[in-house]
Amino acid sequence: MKEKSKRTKFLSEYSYIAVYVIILIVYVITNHGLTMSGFMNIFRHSAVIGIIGFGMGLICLTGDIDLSVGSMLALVSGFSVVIFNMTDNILLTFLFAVGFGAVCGLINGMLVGYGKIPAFIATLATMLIYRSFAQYYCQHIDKNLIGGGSSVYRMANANTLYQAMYNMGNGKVLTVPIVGILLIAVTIIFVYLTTETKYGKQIYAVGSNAKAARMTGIDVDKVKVSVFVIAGALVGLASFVWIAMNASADPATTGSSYEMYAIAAVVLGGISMSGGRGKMLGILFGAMSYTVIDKIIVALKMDSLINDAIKGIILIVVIMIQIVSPRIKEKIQKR
Amino acid sequence: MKEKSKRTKFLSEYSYIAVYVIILIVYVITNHGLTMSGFMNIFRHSAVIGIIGFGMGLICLTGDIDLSVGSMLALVSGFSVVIFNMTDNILLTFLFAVGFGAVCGLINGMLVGYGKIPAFIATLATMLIYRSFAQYYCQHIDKNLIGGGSSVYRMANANTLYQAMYNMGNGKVLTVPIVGILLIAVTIIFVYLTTETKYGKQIYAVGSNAKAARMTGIDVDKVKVSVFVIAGALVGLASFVWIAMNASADPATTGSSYEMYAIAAVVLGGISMSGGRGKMLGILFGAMSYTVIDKIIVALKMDSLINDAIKGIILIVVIMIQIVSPRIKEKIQKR
Amino acid sequence: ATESASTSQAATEKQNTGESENGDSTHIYVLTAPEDHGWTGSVATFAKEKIEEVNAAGTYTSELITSADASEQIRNIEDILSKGEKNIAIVIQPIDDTVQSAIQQIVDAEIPYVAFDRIIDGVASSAVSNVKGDNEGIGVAAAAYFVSCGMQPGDEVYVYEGDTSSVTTLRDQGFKEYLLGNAEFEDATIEDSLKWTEEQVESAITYSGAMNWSRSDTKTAFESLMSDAGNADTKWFYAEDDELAMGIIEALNGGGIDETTKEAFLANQPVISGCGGLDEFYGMLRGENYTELTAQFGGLVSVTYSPSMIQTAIQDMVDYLDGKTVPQDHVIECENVTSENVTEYEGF
Amino acid sequence: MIKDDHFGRMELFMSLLEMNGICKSFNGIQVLKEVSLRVEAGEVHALLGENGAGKSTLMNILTGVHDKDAGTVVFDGKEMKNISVKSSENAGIAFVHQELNLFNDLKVYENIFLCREYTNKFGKVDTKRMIKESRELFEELGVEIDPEIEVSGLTTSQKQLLEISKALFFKAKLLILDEPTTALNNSEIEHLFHIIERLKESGTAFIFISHKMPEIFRISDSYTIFRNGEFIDSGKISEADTDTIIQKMVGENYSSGEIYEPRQKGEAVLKLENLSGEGFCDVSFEVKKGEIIGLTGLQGAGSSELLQCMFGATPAYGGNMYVNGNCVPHHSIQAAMKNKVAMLPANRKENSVVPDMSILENMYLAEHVLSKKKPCISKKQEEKKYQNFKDILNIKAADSADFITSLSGGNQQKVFLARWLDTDADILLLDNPTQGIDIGAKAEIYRLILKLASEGKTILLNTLEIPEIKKVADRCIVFYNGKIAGSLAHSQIDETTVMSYATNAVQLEEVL
Ligand SMILES: Nc1ncnc2c1ncn2[C@@H]1O[C@H](COP(=O)(O)OP(=O)(O)OP(=O)(O)O)[C@@H](O)[C@H]1O
Ligand SMILES: Nc1ncnc2c1ncn2[C@@H]1O[C@H](COP(=O)(O)OP(=O)(O)OP(=O)(O)O)[C@@H](O)[C@H]1O
Ligand SMILES: [Mg+2]
Ligand SMILES: [Mg+2]
Repeated sequence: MKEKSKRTKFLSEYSYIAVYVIILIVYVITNHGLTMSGFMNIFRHSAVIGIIGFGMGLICLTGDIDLSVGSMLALVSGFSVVIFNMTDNILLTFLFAVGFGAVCGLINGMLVGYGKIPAFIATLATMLIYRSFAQYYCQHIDKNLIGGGSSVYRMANANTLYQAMYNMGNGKVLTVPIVGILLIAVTIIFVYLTTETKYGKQIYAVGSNAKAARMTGIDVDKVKVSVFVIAGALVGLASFVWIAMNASADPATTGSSYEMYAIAAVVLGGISMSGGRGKMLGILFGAMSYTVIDKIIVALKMDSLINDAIKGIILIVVIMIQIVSPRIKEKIQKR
Repeated sequence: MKEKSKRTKFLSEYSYIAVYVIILIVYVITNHGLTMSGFMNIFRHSAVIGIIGFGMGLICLTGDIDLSVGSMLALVSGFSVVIFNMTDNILLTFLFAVGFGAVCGLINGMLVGYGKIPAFIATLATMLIYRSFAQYYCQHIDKNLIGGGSSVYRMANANTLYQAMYNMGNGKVLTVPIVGILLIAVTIIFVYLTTETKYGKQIYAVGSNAKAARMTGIDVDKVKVSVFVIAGALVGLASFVWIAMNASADPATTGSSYEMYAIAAVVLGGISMSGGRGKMLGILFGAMSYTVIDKIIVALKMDSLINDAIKGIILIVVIMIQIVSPRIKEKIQKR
Repeated sequence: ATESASTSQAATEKQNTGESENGDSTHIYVLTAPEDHGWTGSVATFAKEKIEEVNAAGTYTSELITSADASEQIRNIEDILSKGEKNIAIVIQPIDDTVQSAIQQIVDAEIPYVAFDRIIDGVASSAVSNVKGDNEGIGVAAAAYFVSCGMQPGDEVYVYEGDTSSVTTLRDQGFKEYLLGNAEFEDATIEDSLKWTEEQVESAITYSGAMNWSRSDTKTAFESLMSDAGNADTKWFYAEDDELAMGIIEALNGGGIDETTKEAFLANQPVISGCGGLDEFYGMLRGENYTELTAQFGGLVSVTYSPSMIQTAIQDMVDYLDGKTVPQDHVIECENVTSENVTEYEGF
Repeated sequence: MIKDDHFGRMELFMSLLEMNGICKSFNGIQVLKEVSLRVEAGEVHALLGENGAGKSTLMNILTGVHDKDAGTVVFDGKEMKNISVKSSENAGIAFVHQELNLFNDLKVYENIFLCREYTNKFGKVDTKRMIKESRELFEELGVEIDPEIEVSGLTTSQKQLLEISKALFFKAKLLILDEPTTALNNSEIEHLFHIIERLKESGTAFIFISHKMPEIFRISDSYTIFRNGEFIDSGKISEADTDTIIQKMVGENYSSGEIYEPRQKGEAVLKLENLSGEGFCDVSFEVKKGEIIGLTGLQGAGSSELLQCMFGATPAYGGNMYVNGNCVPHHSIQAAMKNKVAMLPANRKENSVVPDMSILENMYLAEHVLSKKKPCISKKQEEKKYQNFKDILNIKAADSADFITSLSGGNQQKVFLARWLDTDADILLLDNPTQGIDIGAKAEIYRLILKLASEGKTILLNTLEIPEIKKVADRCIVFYNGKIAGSLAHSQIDETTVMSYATNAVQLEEVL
């Protein structure tokens, strides 16, 4: 009896893994097999959205949302390109990206935590602001700083470290892409942060019952601000990954709709949008599931106008499997 | 004391009106005056988003969200054009629009209410699906049915009632636009529905405390489904208004980002996104405020790339005024 | 509608002369699409440049209004009209066909306007001029280039689409129409022996769906496509924008594709087309970058579709207000830019 | 209740409610084992048992909140199958839950009439009539609540009164009151009992769940006792006595003797100087190290608000609080905690329960705030400490990793007590700490409080149960209308004296 209930618990808590495996199998079938590098590409292509997803996940755990992550990606990666072009220094670029991301996150956090503006509208506003800045400065900055491009921030390939940077974004260690390793590292850090630290527990408490959390001495506003800052820093990290992978950032298109993708990854990873429930590990699988769904659509070669419908239906089916299956199992077990 | 507290209460409950007036004044100044027809345009231009906003507002009152409203507008208005072209009958077109909208809303509602899928992800999926269908059928339907246009659903102006329909969307009664009158009518209905009916109280109860609502015997799932259906029907009504105003619907662009605008209108109208709090009357003012913000930006004649930043900043300032001002007043009054 | 068009033309002429009498300078509103990807962004940039020029010249004043979507554009037009200003003129890039009703209001208010990029049939006849780059022409030109590179009826073609709007539809259509023998490129249709059948067009062409005009989306999608080694056989890649084409190039340059698949793909001597005039793409044609890669291609082309056409549109309006005659149908033909003629073109 | 139809004769012989062989398991753990319950029309039936005995669960089954695994329910002569909240309500059962189930965003009268609004023939709700009848209801029940304000503005006790009023308003055949008096004072309780008696005469039956023995003997006619999910006994109250009932509940002998002993007290460690805040003003007093102070007063007296303000949960308008001579900044819980002040708040569900977290995590949250210098968690150590508290407080829980919401109300309360004991605070502010705790455990907690005090902890205990104060407090401070009305030494504490101060019958003599 006890054993059985443990297995059900596992299935209901880790159903995102089951879901990922199912999606992966569908992909392998529709794609007529999958090579090693095809498999590794899933990691590569999940890296940016996965890293952003962890930040979004923390925010969702506190019961908020951040719509500005995509615009922030455009702004931070654009400015990071400028810093790279100016300094020709990878470490400085990295520090700038993470730091600037954290500052953008701090602005969101202050609006939500101390300004008491609903997160949805506060980050909708900063979503407009950040992208607008990214686009404006791209046009109003010395052309050399944006690598000579007219409407894109481009890494100057004259820089001595250009190739090193590009290799970081596109290279592999043995067969594993470097950015994939980074994604795994971020996963480990955030799983640890949320399960093994006091701060992690406070995040859950704030999302679960903010009033009770406050009465235990947790500084609820500070926790809210802090998750936005962390999410911003992660967007900064993702920006660094982005420019290493793409060598440029287009302020108009980079990261557009990424807030939706990130949220989809978070929800596919089993995190509740009303706060307090879910596991960080889920986000890794959620992001990969989302990536694979896109790949399935490429592999299906349907009429392009119907692609989005297919994607929507897959999303619903997947979430259904994830949400409904543990409930059905529970019912069956009861009989 | 009592008098004073009543005034504060009024200010905090109806701060959206104050905010609207402030925005309007800013507009009149930046626009160097405002003609009567310019003022009436505010109604006209708020009609579609306002009508959609009431549906979104009901959904927000229950604590959910609907991201599919914009895509639904594209799908319903596209198909309504087809019905109009087929039947040349305004009443039938109207009934179809509202009915089909309700069906689309029902699908959302079923997924959220009975499927227990988080509203954010369920309606994200249907957002993809509805627009995709709108685009797909536009290409795969008899060209005559879409008025001969290649990628747009166009009302056949050979139809005898074409002009009547167009006049409805663009005409005026005395100086007031017909669609503006419609918007006011919808406002009255929904203010009544939420404040004066049993059903309205249940919506608030569900959003305020779903568990307690269940224990009171409210069929929470049914209420959730019903608000999505009503929201769908309202999108249907908005679709009818849309085609009457524009005589066509472009499945790729009609209603895109309208979910954001509608939510912005709802929040500007003082409705809490976590459910249970807010007034329908606020949405009328919220929608008009949002419309006027757009107009201010045009009047400001800034660099177009910085427009969105200005808009974001205005949004934050406006929400700040609305949220913070009653709190400050309360504090001052206490001393 | 045609009736009102002709009367309005008469009216605008009247206004035109009236303007020169009282000397009030006409204000030209320029309304463009959102600056949401490289090409439309450049339209706005070029427009701003031209507007500065017009303002500097002093005869007329001008301003730019970009709109996020069609209904916002409609609202902006209605607000302009509601001011009831005299002596205004409008240059508009309609975001989609729903803007027709608003343009009709412009016509009804007897204000001269130039339509740019998207020509809406219902009101085209009442415009001062319709300046359009030829979206269908892009597809036609790309198809013609592929055929000149040896594409046979029924060859697999992969199309990278920017979005799913009507622009894309037109670019798709041109491509098909040329292959079917219904469209001309440089005054010639496809040779009968190379003509495709309807079935071939339906079955051999695969469309990507929306790449959001984004290079990185295309890069990711191309890497995914190549994870199925079977797709390495595809030789013909029609990207409907230079940014998208660059995504393919970067994917081939990066580490996301199996070496064996990549070799097989390049062994086919793939042919890639872009469109727009991105200077980075022209750099490849000039042999400045990605030379190792482009050397293995069977062909590389960028179809012209310059955002600087907006300047032509504004100039048409200025010419009209100056009293010069302006051709109503102002189509700017598409041309194929290859390594041979790239020196004659300027990228953006 | 004899009806004229042909079922009438049957009803003469059948009880109003008969529950038989009810079984219920949560996650494979059986919490109700074939229990039965029989309630007659027109009686008050006390349902008794320790924390976690299964009382609330059985009531939840009767009202359709939970599904039963087995057993039958016959109400008013009809078997009820597939009970839903709605169907039990329609059958004439009203339920006041152990935890508050109110809509904070709605107005008071809207809460009362939700789903049962008066409407005219066009479906328009008759707001005026509902407000009027709410006002009449409150007058009848002697409750001072404005029907037109939002529930979020009510105090905990007002909320509980509202819950009860709501249930009383609709003349149900059976009213379930699951620990209805935990936030009420004596006169409110007495008022409630008068109403119960009146309704009883008109045939209404009551199921009354409480851990307060005097109440049970005061109001009930018969009783049923559960232990560990099993039916133990039932009978007439008139034929039973307190000790045997307690013995049956707890399962062992239980001594209810005097446990208070005078202790040596130290220096003054806590000092209030003209502290004012929402609901109280100009409060000044001093507390010595190791002292136990009982605070009490009628509804609206402000003692609960005072504790909240002292803990920094609400802003102060003026005055100061000193701990060991340090002035503690206002409105900062962190600052209070740094000064080794802890507070167990009233209204468990809103202020204490973190529903998505486990028992262990719930217990540890406050300690984590204090020990944030060490950011990582040591699970083993925490588990060890938890087991210790589990033994001391007799917490009935299967696994520390289970959700807090899987505990019975009383056991949850014990976890929250442990939450604050675990912080090693020197000054404990306990607001109604034994809310919902059973009689056996209560005695343990009183002993614990006395032990803590003798170890040098200072304790402020706000409660409405004067016997509770009598058991532990060295001194009792009585509040009236936001001000201190009187201060009584241990020997002076008794119900009548306290009440005379609380009702302002005696004016303040000595200034503290
Ligand atoms: N939702 C639940 N999930 C798991 N276990 C539960 C749940 N609800 C109650 N239990 C368990 O059922 C048992 C009975 O709980 P119940 O709430 O009925 O006790 P009670 O008699 O009302 O106690 P108290 O006097 O403390 O309120 C307890 O052991 C409790 O842990
Ligand atoms: N959030 C609030 N908003 C407005 N007034 C409040 C609020 N909380 C408490 N009050 C008011 O403060 C006064 C004291 O409150 P309260 O009844 O809780 O005192 P108390 O001593 O704790 O009484 P009891 O212990 O009987 O609950 C009351 O008049 C109450 O209406
Ligand atoms: Mg209980
Ligand atoms: Mg109180």
